[in-house]
Amino acid sequence: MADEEKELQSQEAPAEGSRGEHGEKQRPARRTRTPKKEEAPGPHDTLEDLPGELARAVERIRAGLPGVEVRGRRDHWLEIRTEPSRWVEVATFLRDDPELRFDYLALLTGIDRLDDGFEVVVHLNALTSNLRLILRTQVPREEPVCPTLTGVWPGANWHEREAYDLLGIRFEGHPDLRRILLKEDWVGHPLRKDYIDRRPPRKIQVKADWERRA
Amino acid sequence: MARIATFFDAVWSILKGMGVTFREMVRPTITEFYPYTRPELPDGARGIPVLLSDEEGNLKCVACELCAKICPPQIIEIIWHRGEDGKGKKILDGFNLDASRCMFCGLCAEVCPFEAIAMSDVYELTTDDPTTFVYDIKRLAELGRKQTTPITNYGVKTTYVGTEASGKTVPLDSVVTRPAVGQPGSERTAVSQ
Amino acid sequence: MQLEQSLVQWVGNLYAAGLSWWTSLGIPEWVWVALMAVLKGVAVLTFLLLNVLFLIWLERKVAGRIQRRPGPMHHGPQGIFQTLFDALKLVIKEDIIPSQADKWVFITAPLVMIAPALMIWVVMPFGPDLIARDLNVGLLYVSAVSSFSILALIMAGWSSNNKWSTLGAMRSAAQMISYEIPLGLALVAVGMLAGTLSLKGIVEAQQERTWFLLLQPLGFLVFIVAATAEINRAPFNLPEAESELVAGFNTEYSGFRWGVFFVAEYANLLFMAGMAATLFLGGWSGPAFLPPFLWWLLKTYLFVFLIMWVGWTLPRIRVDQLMELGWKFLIPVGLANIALTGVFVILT
Amino acid sequence: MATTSPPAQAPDVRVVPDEQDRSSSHLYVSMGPQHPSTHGVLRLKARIDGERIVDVDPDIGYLHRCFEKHSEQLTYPQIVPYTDRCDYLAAINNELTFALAVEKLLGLEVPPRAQYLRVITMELQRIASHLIAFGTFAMDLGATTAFLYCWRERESIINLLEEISGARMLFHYVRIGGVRNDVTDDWLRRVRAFVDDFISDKLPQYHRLITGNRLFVRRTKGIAVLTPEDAIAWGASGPVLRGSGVARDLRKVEPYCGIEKYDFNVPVGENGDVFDRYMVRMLEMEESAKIIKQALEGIEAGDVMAPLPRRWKVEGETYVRTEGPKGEVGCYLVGDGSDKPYRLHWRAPSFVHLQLIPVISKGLLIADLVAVIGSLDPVFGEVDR
Repeated sequence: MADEEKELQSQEAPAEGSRGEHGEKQRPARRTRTPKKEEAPGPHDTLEDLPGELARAVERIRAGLPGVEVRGRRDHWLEIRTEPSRWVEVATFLRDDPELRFDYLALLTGIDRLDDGFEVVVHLNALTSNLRLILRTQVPREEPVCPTLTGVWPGANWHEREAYDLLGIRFEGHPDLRRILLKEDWVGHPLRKDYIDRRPPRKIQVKADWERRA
Repeated sequence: MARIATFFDAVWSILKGMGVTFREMVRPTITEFYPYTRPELPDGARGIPVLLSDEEGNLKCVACELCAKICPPQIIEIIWHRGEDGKGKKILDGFNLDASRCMFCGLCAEVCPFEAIAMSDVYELTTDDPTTFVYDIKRLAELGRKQTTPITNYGVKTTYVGTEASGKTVPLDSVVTRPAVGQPGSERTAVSQ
Repeated sequence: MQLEQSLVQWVGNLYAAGLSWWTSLGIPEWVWVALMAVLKGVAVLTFLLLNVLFLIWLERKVAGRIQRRPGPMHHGPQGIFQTLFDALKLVIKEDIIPSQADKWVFITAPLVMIAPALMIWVVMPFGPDLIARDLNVGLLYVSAVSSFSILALIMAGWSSNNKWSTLGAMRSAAQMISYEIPLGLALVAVGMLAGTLSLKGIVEAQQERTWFLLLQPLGFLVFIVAATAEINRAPFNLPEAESELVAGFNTEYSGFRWGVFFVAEYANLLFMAGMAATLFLGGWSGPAFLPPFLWWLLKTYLFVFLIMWVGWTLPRIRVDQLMELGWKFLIPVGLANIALTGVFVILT
Repeated sequence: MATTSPPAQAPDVRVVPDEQDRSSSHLYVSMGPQHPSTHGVLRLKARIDGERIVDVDPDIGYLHRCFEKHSEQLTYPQIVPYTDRCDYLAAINNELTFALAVEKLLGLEVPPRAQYLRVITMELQRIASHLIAFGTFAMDLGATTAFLYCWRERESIINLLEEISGARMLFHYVRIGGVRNDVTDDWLRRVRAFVDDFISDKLPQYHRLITGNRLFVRRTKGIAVLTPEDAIAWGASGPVLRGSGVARDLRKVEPYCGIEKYDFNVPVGENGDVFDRYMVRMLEMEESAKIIKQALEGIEAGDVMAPLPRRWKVEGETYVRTEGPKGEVGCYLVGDGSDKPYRLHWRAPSFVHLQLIPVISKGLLIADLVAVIGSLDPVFGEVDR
């Protein structure tokens, strides 16, 4: 197991200039515009006066999880931001609390936030009350390790494998962390913003050889 | 006793199913004999994009490259130069389209402000030579000159017939044996007719 | 009726004349007999293969019509020569033997499959005189020979060195052994009723009384289900269930060898339909406006069509349900049928 | 024949051997990727004991084309045709999900007629997708004829949609801000005729042919039971979740396109077995037809496209989900204010459902495994994306 992890790590960060088949070459991160937050009121903005159900849920979360950042959004999604160290604790609370019961994991994915590391985003749903919640955490780019949620929602299994495969976030304690979409000997994680595809550029010059044929 | 009832139930269900299949068996078939009879395509069916010409037979394209920009797989290549010592209007030199990667989304035809490119009803692009998938300006214009209907839903119908009456499929190459772009007297069916 | 009898007489005369000419040449008589036996075999074989070609075409047509397709349409009127061209294609295809296969077993398996499929026709009565050999143990012969093909399937599945093939072979072994028994039980009841095991005798017994379909409804049911299972037709086509086992025992076969399997399957289908016609619908007997042979053909094709129709309607049944149906339903019913038949025979 | 392209390099083939324990009597079989009943390119590494399944490990990724990475380099209108290719059997639902996500971030109001057209096409597409699911499922169980009947009806739907969109499978009809083009009254009448015929003639035919068949029922009842608890915990959605008895339909829970105005039921299974999942799909087709009829009655004249902004400035993030035929189709979209998404994640229901195969197929027969795959109805365009 330890060897495997070492191997994984060596795959994570290939030496400078090393190249895989189509693999990434470590380069300074390509700067695209990082998303600016809260310029104009959008559907994702914080809602001050929450409707009763959401307000109750926020109260409940604040009471049960002291020190966790929680807010209600304008599109009626709750949002929690937490540390990776409290990840499983928060998730377990959200699932088991009799008033919240976030029993349905709709989506788990990651976003490459460049300098801010990787963001792991989980969209949860409470089937009984139809409360909706976004659970976020941020893991550093150098050491993208996040505890696994497979113990809380078994359905997180493949979502985490996919995030590992395409973004390189390692989920600690995952029962079966292998590549899922790419082949097993693929080098690099394509959804990272600094992943350079070494194949020929996308815009292939089309060459009509009609003249030659005629 | 219950077993026997189940048994007869099963037999009855099987007989019902056989009744369905028998009724379908005596009905006429619904198959089309494709190479011999061809489906009537609706207006605006999305086949390969073609370049349309105006009344004089000149291409309408002004090389604005909007289609090349919008094309999701980036398969349109437009070659042009400025006339009159590099200052005047753009003059279209070449227009290449890689049909092997075209996904027939129709965005090029929708985005064109001059209705110079439209989706045609040509969909039989099979060939034994992959290089012929690249359609150059001559072939696209030739296909476009066979336009028979006005542009509906960004698409046109053409007189293109991929199959002769004998049922032999004619390769698309043989379509392009006609005068090329802008030459007077080239055969065409005007939109207005 | 007259035509066929005169034809048979004419052939008989020809045979006798030929024999006398042959012995006048000074060659021993057994050579002539052997030669004629081969000729007879060739005649039956030709008839059989022509029928198989037609059957394959018919299957495709029936399936097509059921599914609102026309089926093959190109070669000949209504595509009647399609199978011929398919057969030609199969013959000239590359002969592939998987490198890891057990070569000789792999090559022999199709032959072992086709041999019983042809042998079994020896006892089939096409008409009152049109029978290759009227064995007095006809029914016994049928059940003995028809179980031969299990061997071929196991050989094919095993020698292919393919897991799916092996699974298919195991399935077919289990299936055929299970269904051999109810088939035998159904045959026993028919034999009891007719008082003979000769197929010709059974037909004649039906001419005296009535069709055994009316006297043996249970036996007929057991027979037709078991026969369908025996020849691996849908819904009992588990050994070659394409959506489960890819193609079962013949996954690795291609070209001519595969074609041989195919021909054997259809020959078996025709035989089982012919058996059903002979045992339960009075075989070649029928009103005189048609010759007996045509009556036989008509009844046989009725059953062929029935089997095809059922096959293209029903979903496949699962392997454990297949076993259940065989052991828990068909065998008890078959035994009960024998008991009932015994009572009936004693009473009448 | 001379080709201009350089000769292809020999691929670097490395065979990764499957872990095999040679000492046990279990047989390892690889079902797929070229197996006839894996609905595409699924590979199941199965460990079997006789015909009984001891363990299954689904192996996916054969169709992976990195759609999410690709969309980061495309503008929003350019992404729409690519979403078609996710669940290619329900293209309209995918377009709709993506369009809704972008509209939410842009704050676009979709005109009412476009809403109606979206509902009609979406439900037609749902019927088409369920027909394929039913047909291939029947085919996996060996009933080839039902499969062809399903294609017959699907052909009618495809012809209808081809008429308005120009394509037969990847329609590219629902756009950001509305739908591609308006439809004629004649088209609406023909949709009505199709739906009426489908409900009164075709669906009963399927039920007579397949649902009522005892062989079919015996092959599907009580097979691969998925308990409601498991279904929720594993994130199942759509007919799989409802087959287990959880009445969750995103059209009811999070209505979109004005679907809250329609009167329809959510069919729910009882036992969570293969038969229930199948039956939920069959009943859903009826409900879809009901929705289409109501939409055809309510449809009003008007624009079909909202005015789009000159410059695309999509900012913020959103997770929009719709009830696709396979389940919850989700689009997680992060915009950075440019005309290209910063991150797009596609939540594919089939991807989630494939996790269930090892959970529910232990101890079944190989023939049941085929039925299980059919009842989950995966589409590999969206599993692998």
